[in-house]
Amino acid sequence: MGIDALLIPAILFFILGVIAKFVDSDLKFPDGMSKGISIYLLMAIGLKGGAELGKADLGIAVQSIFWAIVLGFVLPIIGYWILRFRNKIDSMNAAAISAHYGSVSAGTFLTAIAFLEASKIEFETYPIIMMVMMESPAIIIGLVLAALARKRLQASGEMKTQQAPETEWGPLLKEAFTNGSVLVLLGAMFIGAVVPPENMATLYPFTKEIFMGVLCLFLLEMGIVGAQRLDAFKKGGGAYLIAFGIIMPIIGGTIGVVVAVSFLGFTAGGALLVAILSASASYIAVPPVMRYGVPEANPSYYLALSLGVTFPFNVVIGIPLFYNMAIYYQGLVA
Amino acid sequence: MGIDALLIPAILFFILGVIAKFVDSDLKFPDGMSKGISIYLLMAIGLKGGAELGKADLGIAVQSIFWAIVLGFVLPIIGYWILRFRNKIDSMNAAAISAHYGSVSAGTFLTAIAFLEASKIEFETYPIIMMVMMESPAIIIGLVLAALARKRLQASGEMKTQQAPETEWGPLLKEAFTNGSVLVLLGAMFIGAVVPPENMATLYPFTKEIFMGVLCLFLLEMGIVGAQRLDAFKKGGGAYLIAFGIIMPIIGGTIGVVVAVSFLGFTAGGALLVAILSASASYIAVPPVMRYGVPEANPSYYLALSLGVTFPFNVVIGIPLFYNMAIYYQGLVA
Amino acid sequence: MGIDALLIPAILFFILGVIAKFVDSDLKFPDGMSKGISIYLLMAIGLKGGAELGKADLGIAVQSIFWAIVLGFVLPIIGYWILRFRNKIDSMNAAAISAHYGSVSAGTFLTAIAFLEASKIEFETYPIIMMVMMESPAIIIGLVLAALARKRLQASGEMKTQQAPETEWGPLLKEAFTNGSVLVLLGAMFIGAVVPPENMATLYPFTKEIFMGVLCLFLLEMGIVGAQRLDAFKKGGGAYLIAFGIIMPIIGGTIGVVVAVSFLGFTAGGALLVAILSASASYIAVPPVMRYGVPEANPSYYLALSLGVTFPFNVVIGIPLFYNMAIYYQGLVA
Amino acid sequence: MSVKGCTAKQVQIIADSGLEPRIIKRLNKVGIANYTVFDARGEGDSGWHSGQMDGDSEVLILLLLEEGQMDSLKDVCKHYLSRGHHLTVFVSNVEMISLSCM
Amino acid sequence: MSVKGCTAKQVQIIADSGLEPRIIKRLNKVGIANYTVFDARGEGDSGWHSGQMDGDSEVLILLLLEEGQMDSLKDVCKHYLSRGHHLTVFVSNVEMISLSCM
Amino acid sequence: MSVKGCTAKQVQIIADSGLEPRIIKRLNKVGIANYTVFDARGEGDSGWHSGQMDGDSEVLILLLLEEGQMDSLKDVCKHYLSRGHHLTVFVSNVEMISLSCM
Ligand SMILES: Nc1ncnc2c1ncn2[C@@H]1O[C@H](COP(=O)(O)O)[C@@H](O)[C@H]1O
Ligand SMILES: Nc1ncnc2c1ncn2[C@@H]1O[C@H](COP(=O)(O)O)[C@@H](O)[C@H]1O
Ligand SMILES: Nc1ncnc2c1ncn2[C@@H]1O[C@H](COP(=O)(O)O)[C@@H](O)[C@H]1O
Ligand code: NA
Ligand code: NA
Ligand code: NA
Repeated sequence: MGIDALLIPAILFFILGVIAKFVDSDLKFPDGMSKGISIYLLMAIGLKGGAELGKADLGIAVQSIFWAIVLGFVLPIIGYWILRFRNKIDSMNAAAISAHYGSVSAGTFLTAIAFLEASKIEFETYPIIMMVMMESPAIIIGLVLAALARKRLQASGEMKTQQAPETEWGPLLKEAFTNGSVLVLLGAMFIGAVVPPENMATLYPFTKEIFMGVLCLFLLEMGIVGAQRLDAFKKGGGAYLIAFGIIMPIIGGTIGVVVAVSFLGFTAGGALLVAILSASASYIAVPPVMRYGVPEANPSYYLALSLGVTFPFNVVIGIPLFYNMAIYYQGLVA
Repeated sequence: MGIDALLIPAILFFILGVIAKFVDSDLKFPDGMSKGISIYLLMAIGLKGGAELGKADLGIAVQSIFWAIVLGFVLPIIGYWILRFRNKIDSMNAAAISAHYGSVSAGTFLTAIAFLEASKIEFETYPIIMMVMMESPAIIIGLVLAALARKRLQASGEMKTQQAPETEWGPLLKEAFTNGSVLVLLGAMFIGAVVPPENMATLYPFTKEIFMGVLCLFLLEMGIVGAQRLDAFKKGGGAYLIAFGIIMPIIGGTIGVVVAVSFLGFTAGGALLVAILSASASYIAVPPVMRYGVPEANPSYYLALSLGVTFPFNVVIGIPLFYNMAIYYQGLVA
Repeated sequence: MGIDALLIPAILFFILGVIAKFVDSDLKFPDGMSKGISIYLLMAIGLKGGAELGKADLGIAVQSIFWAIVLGFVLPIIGYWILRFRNKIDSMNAAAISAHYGSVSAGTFLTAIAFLEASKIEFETYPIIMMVMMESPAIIIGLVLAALARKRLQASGEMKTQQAPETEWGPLLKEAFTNGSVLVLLGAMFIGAVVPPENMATLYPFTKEIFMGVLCLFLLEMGIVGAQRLDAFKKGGGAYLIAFGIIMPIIGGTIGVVVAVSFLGFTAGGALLVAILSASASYIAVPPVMRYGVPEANPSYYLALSLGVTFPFNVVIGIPLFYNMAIYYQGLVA
Repeated sequence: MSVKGCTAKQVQIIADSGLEPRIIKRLNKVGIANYTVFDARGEGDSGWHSGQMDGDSEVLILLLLEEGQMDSLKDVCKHYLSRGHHLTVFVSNVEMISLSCM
Repeated sequence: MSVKGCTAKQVQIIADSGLEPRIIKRLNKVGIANYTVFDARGEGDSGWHSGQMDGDSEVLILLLLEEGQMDSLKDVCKHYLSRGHHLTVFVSNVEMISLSCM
Repeated sequence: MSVKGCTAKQVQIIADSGLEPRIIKRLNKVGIANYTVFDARGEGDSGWHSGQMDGDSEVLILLLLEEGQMDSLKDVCKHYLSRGHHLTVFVSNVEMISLSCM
């Protein structure tokens, strides 16, 4: 399974991108390309999720959403707690980083789907709904953690009151719910759910058939971008952070497997997807909000972690790992 | 029919884009993306039109072209006359704006085709040829109206002769016929007509199958761009202009229906397409020419009108309206 | 055959691009578009080559690679010799230009494949492997020729030692092997070879089915870019260079036909592809290396030649010419 | 309102692209309505903006201001800088070329 | 021709992107052959250029000129400005760093 | 390190985009870590950079430097210029707007 997983084109293209960076190749995507492909991928996955939603069991759907929100709130708190352990990472950076881990990476999620489809493994589609639901809670928790930390720092005199940005709750909360990727996902899901299947079918050549190919191109770019990000650790002793970027997805993925199997009754395929939602860290929706809402944190850290460490870890190791974990855990609880 | 029309994915994605802007989302397409998609759409529709041209009845084709040119000349004059009514809009802005309404919006036209295909309604393909023919006359009329107005203003002393740009007829006329969108449309149409069908077929997965999906992506972007444009009216009392942006397409569409049914003998489907050609306002080919040829006019006005008012009106209301109008009128004259 | 070749959509779109430039149209692709499409084309052709490699005869594959490397080393030397004939072109420009002709143009190669597929002519796929092999040797020879010329100029006192850039062999050689297009081609080829066919199939709608359509869009852009480049000759008497841009591909193509038929035993289809590899000049991989490695040369010359002269020559005349040459030569040696 | 005089202050603001709409709204409120924006990438004390993704791009906002507008500008900058946002702002003097200044 | 001296006039022209080829052709005619162009978006008295579509983008043309070329430049600007086109043009002094100026 | 003082040298370097990573690496070595980059196209004595393809684009690198860093900068420029590379480099003075300079 381990080696098999690596023979999935999407993952190989990701590795190609990483290699390109390590041999210091001049391979570079034009500026707008990955932004454009991201919108396409979100649109495609949203439409797919919406179409499935029509056939969904309302009970399980509601439970999935419930657990998605729980994960979105709980994971960043766990992350924060680990980062703050023995004061390793200052509280503002810890708040900003952990928000990323409560949210999700659509790219990783789609790679997991590619893995399941290539391996002809069945999976539930409720995780697509869960993905939409997990973007916002983590953002809110991240902002709350930062606001609390700021209060503490002010009280202790470490931060001057004048310096301290008041959290502009209104605009930031709004942003948690209206940022581009949430909107495209939600909108496409709604469209996928209300449009009659015959009308939908004309979109499939674009949204389904060429999907895997486009994903490969995207992962090639993500490989380059992710590997580039690692440079950020050269400057400061990032050992603790790098360890976090590997341990946190393992914890998240494990929790995801348990939730999916024990509480939602998913198959191993569906459990992998929930695990990946939990294990992955956002690199599109959350960074802009944290930049604005927690300007004290260093964006290099959270971008390097989510793109340079956790993304590659999940794509190359996490996906087969969590799938095997799900099978093992299913055996355990059965 | 009204609600049904709204269940066409392309239109729903347009509305999603409008919503994105109104909730002030940060959703943004990369800079080159809509330019690139525009070229693709023009290429695809041109090839389709060209392939049909081979099978076309020469008599009807010639008549269609004749009427396209007539519409291209007459519509801007009607528009100018309405805008100048009681001196509401100054003559330079009136000239520039009305040129846009004599020309066409390929995006609206393609949405109308999506509507017909989703509703399984037959339609003639002559309107694709008409679309190419309607770009240039309106530009010429707009420049002529501006030149006449300039003469009048100079005669009355309202504009200093030194200030007044002489219309550089040569380059501007050339531009009316060689601007990018006319060229891609004409070129693709020619290619579609001369290449043997077997050779054409290898292009269809790109130009036909993924077409509807790409159109959805395009309309999502157009929704954002259109809604953004409305801000232009916040600054100056645009009530009269906004009213024009709705009344003018209704007049144009009605004339289009009459021409299509009474003079060209088209079905309701084909009549919808002629109506949309007449009702829609250019936002790609005409603005650059007017910027250069009528620098006295304010680009905010014509872009806000064609993108912010008339495009959404046609996509959401105009398409079902004109289709029903065509059916009603056919009953009337039958 | 001549006229038939022109009825291939890809070639017609190229001509449309050339026309657009000559009528001075404002048609322009957004900045990143052709860069993005290039990556797509290299990925698609690499995957195709890799998939074929699995079925390849190892003996012929090794021979193909051998001859590719020979051509990559020999062609730039021939080119250099012609350019230096009677001292027409100074040695630094001659070195830089000839490196382009030893390398290959993927766009021309793909157009040749489009020609063969449209004409339903069989062809060997070994040339795809040859293409990858031909990028680097030419770059090395170009740098060596420049370094030798520099030594000579210094010895003769025409170039001050202080002025003369030492060739940074390390980084430049690395670049010859790690530049973006080599890497995407090699990587995709590797992926195409190792991934089991069932897993590959999900990529085909993207990499195979829409391929021809994307190629048309690319050639439209290349037509514009190529024609624009011709302006460079307006400034200096480029007659000798323009002649070179036509004679060199004829020489290269002829050598390619001989190698393919006599040494590799290819059919006329495969021979056309080898001829085009030999006849075409790089415009993606080589220019950046020459800019950096031979800064004394004028980039206008090599870009104008490869994009403005040789690319159009090959696409419009070279492809049918070399195909007929291959058939004729096969008759001769049979 | 465009610059009226024949000299102006050329202000350049480098900021995360997410700040662009916010800064422009705030400039508008203090009466600075005209601006030009360029996409950029770069590196500073707060790390590297690759320009490859939405949360990772920056912009340069160019403003031509009259001397009298500089205080308003400084207020806007102070608003962001005092909240810890990373703005790199610098000013120089330029001469305008316009019909009335030739 | 590149700047010869060790100081130069840095001229910046903001214009609708449709004017770019025209301005450059006209600059060429008066002997100004070297230029650098940046894509831009922005807002001015003539409304908003979103940069999203072809008819709705603008550019900044950067020119390094010798003092003696300024008159030619002004002629080109006057040509457009007097016809009502929206050019925003401003000038400052720069020092060149080149082998001969170090 | 960001500019500390309230005035700075604004250095602009126009170069082939292939030189961008090389120049930045070399600037880093001499202690110039902060920079901003813009994509550009243009024409010079070495021909036309259309900006349409990878080997045919250029960039403007903007540096805000302290007076004391100018010598390091000049060394980096000399390295490239003396090897025949086409760098167009020019410098002007700017005032910084920052919390400590207001
Ligand atoms: N000294 C400098 N020269 C040029 N650009 C700078 C400089 N300092 C900061 N910047 C730009 O401003 C952004 C934010 O800087 P910082 O606040 O230092 O993180 C960077 O990403 C750079 O693009
Ligand atoms: N004061 C200013 N500061 C910065 N950019 C300006 C200013 N005024 C005009 N511009 C730019 O010049 C373009 C045309 O300006 P206008 O002629 O005022 O419409 C605008 O879209 C801006 O990009
Ligand atoms: N006088 C100038 N004004 C503006 N940009 C210039 C000038 N000279 C050179 N450049 C820029 O620098 C690049 C290289 O110039 P060159 O070394 O003359 O080939 C050109 O492509 C232009 O983008
Ligand atoms: Na997560
Ligand atoms: Na119309
Ligand atoms: Na060759």
